[in-house]
Amino acid sequence: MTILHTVNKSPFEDSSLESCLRCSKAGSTILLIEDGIYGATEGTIISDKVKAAMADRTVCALQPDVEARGMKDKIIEGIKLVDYAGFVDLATENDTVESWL
Amino acid sequence: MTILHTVNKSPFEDSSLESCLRCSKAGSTILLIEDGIYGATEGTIISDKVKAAMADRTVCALQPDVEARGMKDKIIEGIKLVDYAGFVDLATENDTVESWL
Amino acid sequence: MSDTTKKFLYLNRKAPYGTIYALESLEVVLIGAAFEQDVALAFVDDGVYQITKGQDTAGIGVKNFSPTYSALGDYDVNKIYVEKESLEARGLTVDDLLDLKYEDEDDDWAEKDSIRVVTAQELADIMDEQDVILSF
Amino acid sequence: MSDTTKKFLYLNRKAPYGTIYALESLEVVLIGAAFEQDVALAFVDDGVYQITKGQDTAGIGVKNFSPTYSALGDYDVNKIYVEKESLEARGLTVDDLLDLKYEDEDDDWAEKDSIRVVTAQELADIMDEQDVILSF
Amino acid sequence: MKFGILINEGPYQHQASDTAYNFVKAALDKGHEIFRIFFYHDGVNNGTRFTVPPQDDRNIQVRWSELAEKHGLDLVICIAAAQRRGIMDEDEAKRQGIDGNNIAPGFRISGLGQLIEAGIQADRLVVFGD
Amino acid sequence: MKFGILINEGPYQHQASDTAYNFVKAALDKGHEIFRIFFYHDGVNNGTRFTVPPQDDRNIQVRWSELAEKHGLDLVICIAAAQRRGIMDEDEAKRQGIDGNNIAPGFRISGLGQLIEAGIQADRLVVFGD
Repeated sequence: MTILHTVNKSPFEDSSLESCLRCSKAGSTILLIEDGIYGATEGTIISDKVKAAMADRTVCALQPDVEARGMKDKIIEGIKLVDYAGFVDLATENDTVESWL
Repeated sequence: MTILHTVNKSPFEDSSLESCLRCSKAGSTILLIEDGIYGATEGTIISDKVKAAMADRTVCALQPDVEARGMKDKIIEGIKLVDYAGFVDLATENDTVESWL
Repeated sequence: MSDTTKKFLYLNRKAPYGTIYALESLEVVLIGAAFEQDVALAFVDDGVYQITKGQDTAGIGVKNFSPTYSALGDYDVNKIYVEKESLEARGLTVDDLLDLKYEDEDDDWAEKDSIRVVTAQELADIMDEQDVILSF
Repeated sequence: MSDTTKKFLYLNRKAPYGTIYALESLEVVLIGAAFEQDVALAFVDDGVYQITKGQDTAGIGVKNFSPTYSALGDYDVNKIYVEKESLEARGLTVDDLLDLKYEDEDDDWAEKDSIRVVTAQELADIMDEQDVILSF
Repeated sequence: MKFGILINEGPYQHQASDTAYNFVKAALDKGHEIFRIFFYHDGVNNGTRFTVPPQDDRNIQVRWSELAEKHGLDLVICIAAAQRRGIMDEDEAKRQGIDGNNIAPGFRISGLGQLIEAGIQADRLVVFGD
Repeated sequence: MKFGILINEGPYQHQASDTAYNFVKAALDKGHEIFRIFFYHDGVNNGTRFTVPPQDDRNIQVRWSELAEKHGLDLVICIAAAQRRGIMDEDEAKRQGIDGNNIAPGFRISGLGQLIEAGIQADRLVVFGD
């Protein structure tokens, strides 16, 4: 069984990304959406933590949310950008979707 | 001029207490209300930070919120508990009220 | 529906009273109990505050719903996972939590603890087995 | 009202689009500009993201309101404080922010920068001088 | 002393409206004046008379309406925020072509200028939100 | 594949309803089935027909109603959450003695069992909230 984890909060304001990283398994996929996409940006106080998680987890970010916030050129290398269709695909490819609200 | 700072978010989930501590001056008063009262409890990963702030700031907590959450016996020594009338007094005694939402 | 039994996990991560999520999540659990699914609750982050002892809401004028958690055992909701790391970060131990019990029908109705303290990675394994995760 | 001029500070701490606070705060600033008070804006924490360059909201179907910040100078709203620590924590510099300008009527209408990057403790001093702090 | 109050969240979902209510009651008990209570963002949802909370729970809307009547409070709902969220009085409904209204007794709909005015006129403005 | 959707926040205040809408549209475009969309907590506020957003903004309620009509979607508002927040249909208003209703076309009010059923019947349940 695999889980798609979604995180929709900024990691600078809210603990949900941290909790998701703590309570998720190697091999799982994390999709950053809404204000959660700030967690996918380079050079921040948490980007090293995100990069470390990428060693055994797949981290994606929702492209429309990235573009809305003007962060397109700041995304950490290796984070995959997906659109809403890609979000749907991730939800079908995994067995369960867990929202870290 | 003095400011009454209110913080209504749990320090474990949200950055507002930390931002309030960073952007407030020595001599100011911080009132923890609603879920913010968890920041007034003993033995947590942030209680040392709160105690350090108490060296030059006054930290209070709203007693009805403390009791609602069952935290009455866990409040850090030196934090003053006030009721809603006390909240009103703090708002009048200071020149401005700043809510860290 | 009788042929389908799914594993439902209710993931509770928010403190009570500051927001309504804890109360309305509990309302879902109570309704959901009638559907005879395989139900578990997880309390993570500030969610652990939902089941602390000694809540007294008279002063804020809001109903204290914490006694309802004690009734969950009667609804066959008896798998209540509490994340160890979340408790520790908040200076709490299992003694600070409500004493939640159930009677085990497979063991001569012996009274047992519903609460199981698990590490984050144990909880990750438990989440991995679920069919539906409802988060509030 | 003409005899009373107060110092108003709008404290913005939330990112745009995820919630409406940024947009509706800006609506207050625009209306408030007509009242001829002494107005300042502070961007702290995720509030700094409100004024980043290059926002393009076509994909989420929500209106991009960031161009409106550039009009604030015309409304005599030209004291825009951005907290240094918040920028740094997010890997941002002032070059990532919108180029907000105003024309200084006391200096032969010279064009000047509205944005002033200040430390948390400088901001604390600024907050201390305010009569009204509206936080969103 | 004269207080202005800003409430940014709707009833029940967040504690903001409850805390504001208890603060206002305490201020009135102490003889202070409440210049105005302004409802903004989801706070406008405090002013619908269509709510029917469970019988063992507080009725947040009725509580505000009763306090307003007793003390002559000025409860103002922001018009722009109300339009986004579906709070209507009779005039607004007519103007917008909406077939009904839901505003509660004691509340009135007006512009954001009323918030700025509260900031200017009151000695303290206190914000309750999320 | 069959999706169940849970929306926990009201329109405009949080992006949850927007993201859910874009997700649902993309799922339908891919030929997936939407078993049900359940509105809980402040999410019930998506279902009021009294909203009048600014003309240059999206109309979240109308968008849901139109998508529901086009694809035969089942939009269910939780009755308990709706009563706390003032979302009423004709029957509920009559039962509760409320002098009007504000439910939008294509939405229906029902119990929490409808959410559990969505969890059981759908292949995936996706939660959008704050």
